[in-house]
Amino acid sequence: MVEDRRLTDAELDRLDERVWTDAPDEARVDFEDAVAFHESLPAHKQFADVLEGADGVLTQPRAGVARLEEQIELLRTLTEEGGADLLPTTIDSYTRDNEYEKAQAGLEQSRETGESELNGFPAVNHGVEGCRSLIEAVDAPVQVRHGTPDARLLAAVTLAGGFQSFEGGPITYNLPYTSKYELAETIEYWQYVDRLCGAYTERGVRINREPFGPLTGTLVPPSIAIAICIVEGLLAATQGVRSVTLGYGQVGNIVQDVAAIRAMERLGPEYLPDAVTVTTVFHQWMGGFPRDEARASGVIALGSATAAIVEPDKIITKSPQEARGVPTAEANATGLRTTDQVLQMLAEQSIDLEGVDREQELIERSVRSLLEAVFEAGDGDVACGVVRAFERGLLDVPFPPSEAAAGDALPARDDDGRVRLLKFGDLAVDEETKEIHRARLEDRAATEDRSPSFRMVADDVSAISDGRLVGRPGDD
Amino acid sequence: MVEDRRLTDAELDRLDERVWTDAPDEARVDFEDAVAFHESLPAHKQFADVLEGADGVLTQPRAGVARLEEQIELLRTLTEEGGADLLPTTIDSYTRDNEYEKAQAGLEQSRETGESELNGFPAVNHGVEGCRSLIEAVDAPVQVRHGTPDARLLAAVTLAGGFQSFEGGPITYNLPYTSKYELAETIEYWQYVDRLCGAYTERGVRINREPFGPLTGTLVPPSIAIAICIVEGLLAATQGVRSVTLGYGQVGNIVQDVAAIRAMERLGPEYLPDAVTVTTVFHQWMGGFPRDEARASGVIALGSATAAIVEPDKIITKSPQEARGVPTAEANATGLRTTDQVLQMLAEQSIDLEGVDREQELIERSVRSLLEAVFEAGDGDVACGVVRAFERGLLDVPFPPSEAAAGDALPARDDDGRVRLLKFGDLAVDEETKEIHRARLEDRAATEDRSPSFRMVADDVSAISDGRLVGRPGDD
Amino acid sequence: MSGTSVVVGTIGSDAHVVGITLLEHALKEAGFEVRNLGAQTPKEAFAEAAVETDASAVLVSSLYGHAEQDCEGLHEAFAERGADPTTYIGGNLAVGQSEFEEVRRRFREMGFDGVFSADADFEDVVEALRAEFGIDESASQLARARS
Amino acid sequence: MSGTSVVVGTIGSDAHVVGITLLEHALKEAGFEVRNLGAQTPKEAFAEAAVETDASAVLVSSLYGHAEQDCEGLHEAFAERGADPTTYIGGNLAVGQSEFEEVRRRFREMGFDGVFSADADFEDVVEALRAEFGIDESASQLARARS
Ligand code: B12
Ligand code: B12
Repeated sequence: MVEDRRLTDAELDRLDERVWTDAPDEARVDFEDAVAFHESLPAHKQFADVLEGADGVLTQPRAGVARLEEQIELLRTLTEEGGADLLPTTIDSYTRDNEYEKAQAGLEQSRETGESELNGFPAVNHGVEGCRSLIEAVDAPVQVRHGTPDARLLAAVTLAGGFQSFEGGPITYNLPYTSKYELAETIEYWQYVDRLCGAYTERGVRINREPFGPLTGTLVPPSIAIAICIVEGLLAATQGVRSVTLGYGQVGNIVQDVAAIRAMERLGPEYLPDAVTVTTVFHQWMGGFPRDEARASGVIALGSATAAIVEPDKIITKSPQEARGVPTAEANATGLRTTDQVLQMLAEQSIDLEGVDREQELIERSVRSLLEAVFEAGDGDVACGVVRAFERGLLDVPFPPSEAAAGDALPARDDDGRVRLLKFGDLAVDEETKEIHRARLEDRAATEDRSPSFRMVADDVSAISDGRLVGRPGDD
Repeated sequence: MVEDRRLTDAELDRLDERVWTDAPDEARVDFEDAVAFHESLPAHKQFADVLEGADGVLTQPRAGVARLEEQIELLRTLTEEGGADLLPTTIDSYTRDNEYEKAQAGLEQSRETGESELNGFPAVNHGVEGCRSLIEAVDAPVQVRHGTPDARLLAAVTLAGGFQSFEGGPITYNLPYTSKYELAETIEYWQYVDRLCGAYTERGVRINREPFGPLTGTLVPPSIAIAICIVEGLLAATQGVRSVTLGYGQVGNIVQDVAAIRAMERLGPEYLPDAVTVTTVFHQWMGGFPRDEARASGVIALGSATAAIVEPDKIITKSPQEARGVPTAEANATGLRTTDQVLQMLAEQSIDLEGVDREQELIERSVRSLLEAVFEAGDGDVACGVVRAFERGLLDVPFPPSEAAAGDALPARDDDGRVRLLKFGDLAVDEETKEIHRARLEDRAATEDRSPSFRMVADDVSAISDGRLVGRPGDD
Repeated sequence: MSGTSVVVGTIGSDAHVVGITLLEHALKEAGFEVRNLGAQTPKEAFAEAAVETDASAVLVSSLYGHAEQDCEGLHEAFAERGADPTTYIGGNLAVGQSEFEEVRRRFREMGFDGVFSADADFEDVVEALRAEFGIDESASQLARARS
Repeated sequence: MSGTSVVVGTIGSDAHVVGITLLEHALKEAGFEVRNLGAQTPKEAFAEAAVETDASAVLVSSLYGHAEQDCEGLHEAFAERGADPTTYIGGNLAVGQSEFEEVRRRFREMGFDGVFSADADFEDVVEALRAEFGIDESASQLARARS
């Protein structure tokens, strides 16, 4: 059984050696050389420091295209036209599947056609040198954003290549992104990733790690997102990571979203070791977007307003073209500017919402109970506890493509638009909490004169395209 | 001196006769015939009923072009592509200046070029028949929106032409819109307009009247806007108007905006006679807009979120092209859809902000004090009181193009972005209130390490273009 | 009409399952028998499931932008196994903002009987299948009532 | 440099005065002597004020879309009175979304020495006037300090 134990230096070295053999045409990169590259970067490109030292909410888009020059230009557009504070490099799907040959083919095809034939940047194929050119060419800290269950080689290449923040984790980049991996497997892979980050950290290069809180992006109850992020934070901390950003995706109810970020801000430092600096990231709406750009701008602005109220350390922005496909650089910058406008206009205002405390209380209670279940299931070992908790459905996520999660937890919105659970499966929350969820959903059922059912869930998922948060019967 | 006294039927008749003689090529229209036209309209085109009976916030854009067919198409686009609940017809500037010949020339030129050579719809030149064709061709209630100090003929033509709501008033369409009229003059003109609305009302055609609350659109303190709207409501009520919509323009601080609408909702019915049904309208940002459409969408969405929280009866929307000029129909519909998305997503949420009560208290106290000053100045006669109050600066507006207002009241934002008064001139508010304003602005001055001055005001006016609400030194 | 069997799934490496999860429920509610293959389904698995369930229709979902590559050989896989179901594809069918009509043409050429944009909602899909198999709504309501 | 006298105002029927109100203050702060004619100023009044104040520059503002019509004959009115100030126009100079370069060309032809879009901020205007009259910043700071 997998264990939550720090890999020894010897283990790291052995694993590292093996990981690099998968690199298409690259020899294992000298660690000292990589550290030296990081040290050569100016202060304003040091990811963890910039993020942790900022006041105000930093903005960061998602963006990745196939070719290096094109990626550089894309990132420049996002800082120059969008004012992005932090930069992303989103990795293509083939790389996420570790299909480096297909990625190579796509890259070459892109070079021929001059268009991006991949949905992201194939960092492994660009290699360490390619990554370093990118990092040098742009003027802000850059993070790897991907969705790769087995991200060992990607981490080895990109960290040696000068990236200082690495998104994902063994749960959050497994369950929502793939059907092909056991949790025990991805935990092992990510122990290597985290240990590598830890090794850099020990050398003074504090690599930032960011669990992907939004999960499947669709009606994810805050407590589930937070509990899973904290678990991933704990696993990372074991391997020596010292900068962790807990993530959460907007559900659209302002009070619930504010309460969730607050809960994360309180519980993160409480559960993670003192040596870890905890920050938070709020993702603008991660579910299906309205196709109409005017409506999409409304969704983007609402997420920005929520962020302005609760002030997470950063916000991940969407573009008004989200529903259509990978956005153009201009559309991406548009989303950033709409976000910035709302953030800045609200920046000076102190806005306190009634009812946040109560919702926060409810979230925190569930998070604690879910974490307790993990600790217990593993007899104190988090890694083992995670595997067992998911096996038994004590932890679960809605709409998982993966069989590693039970997928029995079925969420729906209450009358106020807050995400509640219609079915808990075996989720480890106490009866009192369940009762609250049930009561809220019965209120909604009464309002709509129908019984709580999957139909409600389907209506809620589609509601946003009709311009609404709660999917009422007869809306379309 | 002008008096707040209902015009007799005989007076109305005599005035009406005279007003119609200015009509370019039109004979005075038979009142019975006009009433019959209104009665022929279906329920969903009855403005006052639709507005007063709605639940949820109704959306209404501004829109006017020169030619009739083009105006019909424009309004159809706004309902079909924008989902507008209430329709506008914005009148061109020449008509507002009573320059019907110039308007005619512009109209003819527009017919030749096929483009709109006027910045609005020249309703007087289109005449009663033109107006009726418009009303018949569209599928929602339509309001005349203009800015005409002497709107007597415009009212006569458009009301006979089937419009059921008429924006403006003797103060709100004088002070911000022109430098050429005394208040006593415009009060007289609007007594005719209101009496005409009253005459329709007595025949069962409840014409809705809407004071233009945003005034100069720029840093207008809520109490001033509300006091002036209530005064206009009182003057209208005297003449028999029974449906009054009090207006207010977003200042951008959510708490202050919510407090202002609440104050209006409380004080309106308190001061206006019971026979009057009072509704409220919230205008999205009326000051200078950012030129960038992405940023403009943020401003629009923020206004929509504010409206969703406080739920006025309607919201006047802006387009992302606001800073550039008269928007295309598509851009106008875009603004409506962004607005709708935010309104709908927040519609089910109950959002209560802390601090609203205190701000509302402050606003209400000032409104009462301003109204008291008007009543006193006129020895109980509102019409006369208004004239005197403005003469003495007891009532005032910022940035008036007109000399009928002292223009001594100088507003600036406090640290939280709320609009306060830097200079009161002779404004009739008590010492305690002044002290609060002063203290808040001194806090800001301390934050910025400069003394409160006109420079602050200028910075605040320009701030929005730099994406901010409060103009801090060194921002640009 | 019980017996109209339908297979759904996302193809290739695509893991977007929210659409097919809801589609599965909508089709079941409409009276169809549904086999949901879930995420990241290889084309062969679609063909095998079609044979196993004697499927009248196979509904392929793809959101992530590689539909064209992933579907290459899908119809050949059906043919190899002697299956000839009606095939639909839906979701987000192209990287970037290319025109949908062009996309539809390409997928038609590949052998799909129906090509749906992401604007298609559940009712459209149910309607299309009903039309395809001459099922009227009352019949399916009956089936649903019985199930 | 005290003595560089400037006239500002909005022309025609235009009542948008926020811009010129702030412009007045910015120019005063920069050391100019400013006569603000306010809203809805007839072209003749601009010419008269230019003569009266012996203005070096006249700044015409127009926001509401009729600048072209309103400015017809303005330069002739100056000429009639023997005045020849530098003339600038700024604000929102066209109904609709027409191209600014085209607009600039038209107003240049009408005789304006400077044509500013609404993007121009106060500093741009002050800068332009300083360049025009060879005033350097320190001189004007001095003037301001003295005033
Ligand atoms: C506030 C406002 C109003 C207020 C004005 C209050 C007042 N008395 O000042 C009210 C509500 C009363 C109003 C009325 C109208 N308005 Co108005 N208004 C605006 C708005 C929102 C902001 C203008 C503003 O104050 N900006 C802030 C100041 C600081 O900026 P500025 O004036 O542009 O000045 C800057 C520069 O341009 C420069 N500048 C200005 N003048 C000059 C001159 C020179 C020589 C130089 C060098 C520089 C310079 O200096 C400033 C530096 O930043 C604009 C749209 C926008 N810009 O966002 C519409 C706008 C100007 N209005 C418009 C219209 C149509 C009207 C009305 C005709 C119709 C209506 N909607 O009611 C009436 C006209 C009344 C009349 N007779 O003039 C249109 C004009 C259409 C066009 N040009 O194509 C606009 C663009 C709105 C729109 N999109 O439709 N308006
Ligand atoms: C939620 C989401 C995710 C979740 C998915 C969770 C899960 N396991 O399901 C997460 C966050 C994990 C994710 C990951 C990725 N995503 Co994603 N994701 C989305 C998003 C926001 C919503 C999708 C959704 O659930 N919609 C709601 C459902 C109900 O709608 P639907 O699936 O379209 O289905 C409807 C119709 O299309 C129809 N339908 C669907 N299938 C079929 C089939 C047939 C036959 C028929 C008739 C009808 C039909 O039925 C539904 C009725 O309304 C979309 C953008 C959007 N649409 O707004 C991007 C989007 C699809 N994702 C995208 C990308 C690139 C990715 C990633 C590759 C990269 C990344 N950003 O991390 C990874 C891919 C991982 C993988 N291996 O597949 C891109 C695809 C680019 C393209 N096609 O050009 C999109 C468009 C976002 C964007 N603008 O960049 N994503």
